[in-house]
Amino acid sequence: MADEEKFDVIVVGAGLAGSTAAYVLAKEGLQVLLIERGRQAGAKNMTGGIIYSRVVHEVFPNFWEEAPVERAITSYNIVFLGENSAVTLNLKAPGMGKPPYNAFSVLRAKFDQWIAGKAEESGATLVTGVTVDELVMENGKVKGIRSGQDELFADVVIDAEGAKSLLVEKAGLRGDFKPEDVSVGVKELIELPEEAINERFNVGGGEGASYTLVGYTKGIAGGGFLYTNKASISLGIVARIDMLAEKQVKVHELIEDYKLHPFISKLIEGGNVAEYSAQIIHEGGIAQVPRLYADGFLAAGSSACLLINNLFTLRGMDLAVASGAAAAKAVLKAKERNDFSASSLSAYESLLREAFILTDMEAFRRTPSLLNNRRFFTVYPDLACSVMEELFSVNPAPSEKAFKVVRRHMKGKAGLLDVLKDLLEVYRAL
Amino acid sequence: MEIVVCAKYALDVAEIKIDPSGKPLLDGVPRRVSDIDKNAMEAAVNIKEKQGGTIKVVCFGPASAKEGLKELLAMGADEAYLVEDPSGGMLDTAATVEALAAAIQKLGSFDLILCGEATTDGYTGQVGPRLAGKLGIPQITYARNLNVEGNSVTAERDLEDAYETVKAPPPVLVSVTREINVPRIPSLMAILKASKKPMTVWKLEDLGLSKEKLEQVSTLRTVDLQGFAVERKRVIIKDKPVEEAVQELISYLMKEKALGV
Amino acid sequence: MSVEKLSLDKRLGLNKYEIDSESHIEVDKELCEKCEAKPCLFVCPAEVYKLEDGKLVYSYEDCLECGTCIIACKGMGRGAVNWKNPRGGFGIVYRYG
Amino acid sequence: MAEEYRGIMAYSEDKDTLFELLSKGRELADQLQTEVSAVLLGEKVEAEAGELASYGADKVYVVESPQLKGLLAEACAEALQAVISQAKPEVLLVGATKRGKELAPRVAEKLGTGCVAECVALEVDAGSREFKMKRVVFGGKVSSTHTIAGKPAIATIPPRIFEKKKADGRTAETVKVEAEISPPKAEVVEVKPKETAGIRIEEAPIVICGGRGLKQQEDFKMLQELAEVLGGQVGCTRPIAADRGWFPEWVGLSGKKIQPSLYIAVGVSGAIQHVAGIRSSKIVVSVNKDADAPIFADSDYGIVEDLYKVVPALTEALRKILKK
Repeated sequence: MADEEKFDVIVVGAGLAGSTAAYVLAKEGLQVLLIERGRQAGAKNMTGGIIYSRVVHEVFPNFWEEAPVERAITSYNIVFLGENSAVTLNLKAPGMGKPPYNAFSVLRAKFDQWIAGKAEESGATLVTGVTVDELVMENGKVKGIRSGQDELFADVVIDAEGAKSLLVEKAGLRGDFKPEDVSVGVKELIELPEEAINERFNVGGGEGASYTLVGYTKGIAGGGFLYTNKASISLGIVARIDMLAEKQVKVHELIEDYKLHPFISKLIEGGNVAEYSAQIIHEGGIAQVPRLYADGFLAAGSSACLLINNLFTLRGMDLAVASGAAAAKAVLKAKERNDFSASSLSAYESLLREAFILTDMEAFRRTPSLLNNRRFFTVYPDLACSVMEELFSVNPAPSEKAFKVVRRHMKGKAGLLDVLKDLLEVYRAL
Repeated sequence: MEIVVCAKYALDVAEIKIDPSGKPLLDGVPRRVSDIDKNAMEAAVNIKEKQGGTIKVVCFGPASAKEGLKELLAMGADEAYLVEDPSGGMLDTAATVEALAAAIQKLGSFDLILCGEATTDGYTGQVGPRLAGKLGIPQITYARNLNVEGNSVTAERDLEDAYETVKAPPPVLVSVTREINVPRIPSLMAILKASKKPMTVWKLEDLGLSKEKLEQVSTLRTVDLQGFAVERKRVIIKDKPVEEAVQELISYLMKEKALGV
Repeated sequence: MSVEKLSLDKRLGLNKYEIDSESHIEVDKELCEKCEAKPCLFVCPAEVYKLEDGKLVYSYEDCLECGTCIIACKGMGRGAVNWKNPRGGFGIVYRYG
Repeated sequence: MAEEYRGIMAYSEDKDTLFELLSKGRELADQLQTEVSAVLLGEKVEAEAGELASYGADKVYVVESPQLKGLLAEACAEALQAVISQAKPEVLLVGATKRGKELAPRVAEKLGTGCVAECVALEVDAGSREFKMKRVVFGGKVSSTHTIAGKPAIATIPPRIFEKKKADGRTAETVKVEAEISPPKAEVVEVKPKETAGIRIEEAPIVICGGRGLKQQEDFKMLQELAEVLGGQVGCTRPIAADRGWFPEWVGLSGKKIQPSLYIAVGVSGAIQHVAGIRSSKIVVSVNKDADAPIFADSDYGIVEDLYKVVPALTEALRKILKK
């Protein structure tokens, strides 16, 4: 039985990283088993982001023609939320609404089924509704997986189980996550008619908007996001776990407060909440990335903490696809040598560099510390709003020069020196 | 023992939405194996484990029902048969039984037919008794336990006010309740093994039937579907002496005829 | 038309769950009782963990399987929460995600 | 062909249900200007015929046979089939007890007609003589209305859907039907009556559910008393069973899903997973001293008050009214 069921590769998790790895490997003729614990692929997945197109296009050329994407993002916004007002930086980029596109909004329950379907089409065996409990180890080497009473063996196990990365921990590749390195994101999926979205967000059919929201989080490091899907809006908030616990703030209440902010409520008005979801997000950047490989083992996607947050964009899904492909290529190389040891699989790391994943993460290695600077979430969004408000209000009083207004509003909240230091920090980080 | 399990790939009722006008939205509702049919499959597997035999699972439903049949194969069925329903689920239980009976007869001899007491979507509970009637075999419905010994099938029926033990010689049809067992969750190995088990898809014509024939036996017409908005009345009694509050509650309940008086 | 806040219960009620009769969460009661911080009470986006008469109770049925509690409990509490993935197919089922 | 079928026929082995069906049948028959008949099946049942007239029966068909011992579906179906081919009613109402629910479809199959299971409302159009039968489907979310093209139209009707009404001064003609009934292949080996406490909570018409508001296990006796007076069952919420271990099973999405006609939540806060398990209850009553408890939003009637005061008072008051 066990011999008959020996696979070349077992992939844990039919999300973006896992399905991509399985797809690439099966296409090359390897016997691949792709195991998903949800009833179907995507059942356990949620995203607070958009998927950047370029990297995905490399693995699945012109994927937008068949994949269930929601909208091509052509309007990019950064919004600083004050108490009652908002300052918005907006990029309108109609060019990004054409192939090869820049980014799409997606809903994972659908998108992941598509990509898992691609893996199946290419010959991978997809098994859903099965939880992998343990790795089977022998002398420190990964030999397979255990699910309930069943043990199944493979030359390599690719772990793509997602952000909790329980197997990576069990493989001894990472220590405990620190609450200050991890945020929890919650999201509400708000249904709105397609036409209402086109009109409200001033986008053409098939085009959409993305918003990165800063401020209005009760001083908790984090922020919000809002994306347009075809006939719904994804509204979410991300907050650091340590700060939530310290300040005893509940993230599910933060998002409700958020909905009442005039800037946001105008965008979601009349919509019906259809789903409430949550997920953790690794904010530690490159420093948090665990060892990516061991004997007979590779970690990909958010299981390997691959995520880039440069304050403007949050990239996770395209990194998942790219790392899944890189993991597959590393296995293919190892297969040529018939050597699945850690050193043989270490090619994975250079492949991740070639795909600019680790290099990009290194480039933004300082951004996580920005998240430690509370002024970015408390003082500056308010400051931006109140200064702009004053500059644009016309009062029967003598006008001040803009810089003076800024100074006055800063009083007691942030010193000039702080601001200069913070600007330098931003400059270095980005 | 030759066992046939009848299973439905039923609408997932949790996924049925009601539109603002009160009409249920049934297009595109995902399906799943009706829960109680899994109890029937578990009962079949338990018998097979004790005394050997074969388990064939038969389903009348859409092509997508293959997904559900895979699950039942993984639970322990040996062979799966799908009779494709060309009507999109518009036929009544008489048509279902016509198709199931034809399929079962084509499979040859059997000792025991097992099914759930009812399906989780329509919940008519008619297919079992109709099928037994059509095949002219005895039926034991609402079985909360089941024993096969030698040449007899014994089951304890869960009736309103009594447990009734009924014995019958094969071939017999037994419908089971949820209480009879806890259906197993297929293991990884079982799922992998199941992917190699035979699954046969039959068109009605393969069974000597036709869509017209089924439409003819299907005499039930659905003239209206209306969603319920379960809005509670939310009558709250407060700041009153206990006796008074209790009396007020009782008078509401009597008006609602909720007390049987 | 104005936007209204939704209670957490309402929101959880919108979700689809396949509920297992077995809990995938276990809490070491002794360790938990020694924990003063009880970060789980604040960080869980589904408020799975609650205090009742000073004792921690948890309703695993509501779990969104994000993993926040594991990190908070280990990092800021006593590591009393033992969380594993629900059995295959059980737990939250996202329809949109 | 279809014109041959006339009249309303009712059958249930449960007397009260049969009276209810006859009462409803009378109403329909008056509308259609036709007859109501009742069916009695058993080894020796003719004596029971007299009583049926007073609920509206014009005729009582009696089938007596040793084969009908134990009321096995195989035999009852044959007997009922024989009555129907003789009497040719346009509609057959069968009490939706479990025996009725397994009998009606078997008969329908034999006669090649349709059956609406667990019908909760029944109307007839006097002109077209078409019966509209309503039932609840999709886990209580949707009501569907059906007509049946076959003859007779058959419906099973749960107990207590229709009121039983005495129609005094009527007499009914008793018609004995000689039916050839094959000996049933199944046989009843044993019948164990259920104790009231043995009724499954999913089937209990009334459920009293205790929540975290109850301070100790003994306090459930108080709920038990209320349940006895009402003829219901006691259940609990998950924390009571899972955290405190006072009960083996609980009501809720992860436990028992129930659909009683009356559900009384005592000291239950109303967590969403619990409420989802009682959603199909007809009437929800809650008692909780916390006016903000979410359960009140999911209740038809609520009393904001200490349960330790309300429950004994309610039990006493109901005992007087229900004379128990």
